[in-house]
Amino acid sequence: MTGQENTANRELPYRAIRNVDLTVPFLDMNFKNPVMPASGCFSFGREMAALYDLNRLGAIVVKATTLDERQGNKTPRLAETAAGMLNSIGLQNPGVERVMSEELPYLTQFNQLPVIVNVAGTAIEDYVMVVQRLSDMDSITAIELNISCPNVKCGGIQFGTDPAMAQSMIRAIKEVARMPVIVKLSPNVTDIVQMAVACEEAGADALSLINTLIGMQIDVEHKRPLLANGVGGLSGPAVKPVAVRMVYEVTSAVSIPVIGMGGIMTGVDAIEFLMAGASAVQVGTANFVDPYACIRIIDELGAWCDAHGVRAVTELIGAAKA
Amino acid sequence: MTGQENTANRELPYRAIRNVDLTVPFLDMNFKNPVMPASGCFSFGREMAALYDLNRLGAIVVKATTLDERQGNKTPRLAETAAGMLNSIGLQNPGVERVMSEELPYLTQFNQLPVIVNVAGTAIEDYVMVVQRLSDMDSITAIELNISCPNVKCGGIQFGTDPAMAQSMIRAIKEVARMPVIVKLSPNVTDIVQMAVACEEAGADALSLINTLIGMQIDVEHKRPLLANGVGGLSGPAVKPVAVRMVYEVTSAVSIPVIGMGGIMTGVDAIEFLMAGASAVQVGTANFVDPYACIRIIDELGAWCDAHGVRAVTELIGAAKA
Amino acid sequence: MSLVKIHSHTAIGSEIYELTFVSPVDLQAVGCEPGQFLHIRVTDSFDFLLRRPLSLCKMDIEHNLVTVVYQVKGAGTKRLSEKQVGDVLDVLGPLGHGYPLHALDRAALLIGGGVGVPPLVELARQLQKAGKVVHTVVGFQSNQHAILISELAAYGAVTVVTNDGSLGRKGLVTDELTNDFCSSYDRYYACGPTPMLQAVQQILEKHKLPGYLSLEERMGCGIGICVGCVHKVSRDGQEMNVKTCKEGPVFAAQEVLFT
Amino acid sequence: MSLVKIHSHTAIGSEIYELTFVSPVDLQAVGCEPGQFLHIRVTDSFDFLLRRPLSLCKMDIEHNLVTVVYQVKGAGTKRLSEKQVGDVLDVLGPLGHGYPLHALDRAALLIGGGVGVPPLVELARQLQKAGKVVHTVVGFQSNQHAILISELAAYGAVTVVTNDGSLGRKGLVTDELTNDFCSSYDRYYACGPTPMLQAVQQILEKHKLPGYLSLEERMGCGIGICVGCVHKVSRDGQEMNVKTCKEGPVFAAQEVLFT
Ligand SMILES: Cc1cc2nc3c(=O)[nH]c(=O)nc-3n(C[C@H](O)[C@H](O)[C@H](O)COP(=O)(O)OP(=O)(O)OC[C@H]3O[C@@H](n4cnc5c(N)ncnc54)[C@H](O)[C@@H]3O)c2cc1C
Ligand SMILES: Cc1cc2nc3c(=O)[nH]c(=O)nc-3n(C[C@H](O)[C@H](O)[C@H](O)COP(=O)(O)OP(=O)(O)OC[C@H]3O[C@@H](n4cnc5c(N)ncnc54)[C@H](O)[C@@H]3O)c2cc1C
Ligand SMILES: Cc1cc2nc3c(=O)[nH]c(=O)nc-3n(C[C@H](O)[C@H](O)[C@H](O)COP(=O)(O)O)c2cc1C
Ligand SMILES: Cc1cc2nc3c(=O)[nH]c(=O)nc-3n(C[C@H](O)[C@H](O)[C@H](O)COP(=O)(O)O)c2cc1C
Ligand code: FES
Ligand code: FES
Repeated sequence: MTGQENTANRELPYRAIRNVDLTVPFLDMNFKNPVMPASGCFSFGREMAALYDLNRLGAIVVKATTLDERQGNKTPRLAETAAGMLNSIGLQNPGVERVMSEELPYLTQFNQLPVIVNVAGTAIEDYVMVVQRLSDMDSITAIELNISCPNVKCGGIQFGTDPAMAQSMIRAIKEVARMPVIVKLSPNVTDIVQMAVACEEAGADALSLINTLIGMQIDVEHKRPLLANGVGGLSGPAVKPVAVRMVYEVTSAVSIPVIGMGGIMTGVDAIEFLMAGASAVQVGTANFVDPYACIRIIDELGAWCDAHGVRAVTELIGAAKA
Repeated sequence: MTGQENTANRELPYRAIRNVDLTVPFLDMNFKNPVMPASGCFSFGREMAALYDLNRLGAIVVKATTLDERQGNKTPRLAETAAGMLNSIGLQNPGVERVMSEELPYLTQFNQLPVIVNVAGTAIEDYVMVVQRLSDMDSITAIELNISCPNVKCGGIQFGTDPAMAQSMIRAIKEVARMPVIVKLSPNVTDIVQMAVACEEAGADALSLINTLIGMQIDVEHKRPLLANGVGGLSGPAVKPVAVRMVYEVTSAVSIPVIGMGGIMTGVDAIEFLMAGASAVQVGTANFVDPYACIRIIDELGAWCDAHGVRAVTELIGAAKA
Repeated sequence: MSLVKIHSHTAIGSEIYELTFVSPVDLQAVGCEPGQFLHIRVTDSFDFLLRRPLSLCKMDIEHNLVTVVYQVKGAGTKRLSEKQVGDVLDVLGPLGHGYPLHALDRAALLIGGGVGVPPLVELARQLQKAGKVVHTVVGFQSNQHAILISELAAYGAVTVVTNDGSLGRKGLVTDELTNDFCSSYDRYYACGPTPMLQAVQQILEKHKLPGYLSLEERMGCGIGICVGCVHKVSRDGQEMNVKTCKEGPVFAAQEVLFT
Repeated sequence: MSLVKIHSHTAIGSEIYELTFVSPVDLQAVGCEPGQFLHIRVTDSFDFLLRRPLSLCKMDIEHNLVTVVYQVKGAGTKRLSEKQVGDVLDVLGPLGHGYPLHALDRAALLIGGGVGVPPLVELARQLQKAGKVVHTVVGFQSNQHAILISELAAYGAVTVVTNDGSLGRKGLVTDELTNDFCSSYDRYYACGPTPMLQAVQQILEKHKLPGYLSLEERMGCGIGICVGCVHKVSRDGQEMNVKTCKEGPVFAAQEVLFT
């Protein structure tokens, strides 16, 4: 018997906040709360299901799925930085066929859990084929187009920083997708608003941001970059101010819903994003620090609302705008 | 009698590292060590001179100087973030005339201290006039063109994110400047290498990077951005991975010297930047945390070299490149 | 910058603590002005990168100790409140310019609100020592937030008001500042939340009483190098932003502008 | 995830500490495998955002205590070393898959290098308890880095080598792994630095001794959700990256690939 299963018994007491309505409308759905794990920070949910009931989440976003299986980058793939971390996983995943046959069916047992599948690739055709394949599956709530992964050489990063390329991609995807398409934006751009507006114009149903900032750490003892891949994606509390700023700017410029993320560790962090204009939030790195982070954040969100006389979490959305 | 003067007695013991040559060549000069305070984080040196002998610094970079006096932005201008801070000072300074009459003459008493003047403005003409005026003063070692301050509305930020505009600016400045021109780059761009190469082509003598990342913090209790200005510039340890990455990329693409900065708190942090390819480093936020940061970092740099058998700090420059 | 030992640390009100530590400067040799502040790192973690400014409240020259009194406002002061006797604290200061004493004054009116009261204790001591009559008017949220009253009473009369009437008269400090009352003083010294300072300034300007205000702005460096902490003043008919850490935190009331 | 109390914390070698704390799981009820690890936050500061994996070294089922033994490598383990008895530790685990015991085995060869030795202590205990003959070969940098020898000696023979010859024979653990010596065992169990594991794997493959290697990769989550900690293995003729935290850290030696 291994430890993972054992820890399942020790989850936080679920504090039902009776006076607060945590539901948020998202596209034509209602999420039971605005909190979902971020892609790549929750795998496909199986490990986490051993810790708590996934039905408690607003939704789940699974690891980036590509057309073919990928083994990802060499190790070390992780580095710790001040209030953050770098990763260069490089989209390791079993490929869309095995994701559909081995991973997604597992999640159907959580009958109240909207499933969002993060899609990545190298060329538009890859993305189109993955989305086409995923469209066969009714249990998928939405697609999150990862046009911004900084960890694949000559990969998706181009789409995420060039408005015209992002538009071509989105138009192609929208032709084949039978579910709503959320486009995930890269923060590594001069003008995030320009990117967001371009995506909206091209038919994105929603946006999510931010993906990781590109960073590097030098191993001074060995006189070389610490990550085998050289650069990696920076996430965690360190990036939160950049993320909040971008969410604030983007939600002022587009009318499609925006999912905010970047460094959320607590309920109050989530509230910052909601007040900046996000309709929902994703939690990434925090899951590694505290496996119960998502449900703790949901609880903290409810408790904060309760203490502040906020009856519905929707009241917070965009509240910090003049 | 106020406290500042008193603390002057308690500076760290100056550990002379006998076996290590800390001098670095920079343009046609030799700096006695590669460490200098970053602009806006040392004012014009007067307050710091009460704490330690400024001659111990590799150089000094003074606060951004504009054509006319500026009062800057409303307060709050500062916010603390995870491993970092946001500022929206907004270039408060007495204007070039008073900088030349009241501030810079004070620094001439430090006869071994190269003085770099950070120049900011709104239009190319402003910059040109400031540099023209500064060119009358022999005691200025170099100009650092701040084309990247995120805190001035319709201000310099445009130059810092558009290669063509940066080039026009640099060409205009190079016509009037009688001293070398260092161009300070903004990290808020899609392609830092493209910017760097454009600056080199236009005649920049050196580059410095990074300026601050644009960020925002929400005051959830008051439901508004905490800074009066809304957004501010993110600095401190949080941004170091982004800064190191950009220095690594830029120094691989240009042949002019590069000054690295962003989150340097210790000697080892400085070494990361040197190994990434920087010829020298600047220390900003660390001065607020520890007023003796610059000289401590110089000492730590020497001690690290000594312990690692490095005879000359120049051996470290670019050492992390394959 | 000094690493100093905590000598005592006790709760003296609702989320309000009195913290005494070894002075970072030799008090015998250099002396400190009331109204100066100490700039304290609450931990060496980057989670709290910036120092917190706290006013000098008391000095014990004999034992070279200084005392600050602070309220838990956010995460930083919360962290500070967890420090134990014997723990080491990283302290810069005393910094800034405090309240000037005027040789010819006979009677001084001190006005404090909430955690603006601490600097008035050392001020009252120095004024009384210099032979002046001291009267202090202090306002608190409630009984539970009332601090340092007996300390102040050692140097002169103290009038207490609270928002809820749970101690002293119910009301605001400004209610006490009648023309009649104020006419007995040569000067006033105030410290407290900005709205209080603004009201005090307005009323006492009408009563033609000169005075000083200690201003509160968010600080970065505390030593004048970041230009984060400015406040608007009027000098020679010109409005300008000056650094509260370096030129203040105490300013002549007539030059301070509130917007 | 549990907050548990530190029971004891002592230096047992040069920058090497033995840390005992309350088990985050009920040892009586669940049992732990030797080779599993505990994932520990060294402080709640964001300066050390990620947990540190340390192998389970000993269990005290009666008092529900677990022990890890670690070396100060970087800033995180340095910070951990400053924790005091009675302090609270945030611990996840035991996690991962440990060393399997084989019912039919009669004699086991344990091979450890440096701070790879700790998991072998609990392994040796369980093997001996199951009636197997245990022989442990351990290698250290020097006398000052030698740890846990008497603990291991309680369960069987121990051969010690050091790089500098300051304890036992001078040399590497691999020097001991002659064909003759190895032929007495049914299986081997190794833990140590990657170069050692690689050499051990190569030699014992030649000697046709099956065994297990405990791999070390940088970990993020420790529970299989970040895919940061992978190592290359060969299964059914296919090379693939598998998560060392979830499928390992212990792997059958024959499937592990080093590049
Ligand atoms: C010159 C001066 C003297 C002061 N003296 C006292 C005193 O004697 N007793 C006392 O209780 N308080 C005093 N304060 C206020 C005290 O500094 C803040 O309450 C404290 O810094 C809040 O820190 P925090 O981490 O709890 O709050 P957080 O909100 O978590 O702090 C985040 C950041 O904001 C700054 N900040 C937050 N609120 C304030 C504020 N009101 N004023 C200035 N900076 C703030 C903090 O310093 C920190 O950098 C003084 C302030 C100044 C400027
Ligand atoms: C499954 C497993 C079991 C382990 N058991 C032990 C043990 O029983 N005793 C012991 O002394 N050491 C053990 N280690 C190694 C130990 O985890 C590292 O030495 C430690 O994490 C270093 O942390 P640091 O903060 O001091 O170093 P830093 O270099 O400051 O750490 C920075 C980051 O890198 C990671 N890291 C650094 N070095 C290593 C490494 N060698 N392996 C894995 N991650 C690393 C850290 O976890 C952290 O996230 C084990 C490692 C693994 C993977
Ligand atoms: C280890 C790791 C793996 C990630 N993998 C993916 C991924 O597969 N697809 C994706 O769109 N984003 C991926 N991300 C980015 C996160 O989804 C998120 O955008 C980012 O980490 C910022 O949020 P955080 O600060 O809460 O972690 C990954 C992040 C981490 C740390
Ligand atoms: C309070 C503050 C004021 C600054 N003012 C200027 C400035 O006037 N001109 C400029 O080029 N950069 C300015 N900067 C940016 C710094 O020089 C530096 O580029 C940045 O802070 C990153 O370095 P750090 O992380 O070491 O602080 C300022 C930064 C801070 C924190
Ligand atoms: S706090 Fe930095 S100038 Fe006043
Ligand atoms: S450490 Fe995260 S998957 Fe293994």
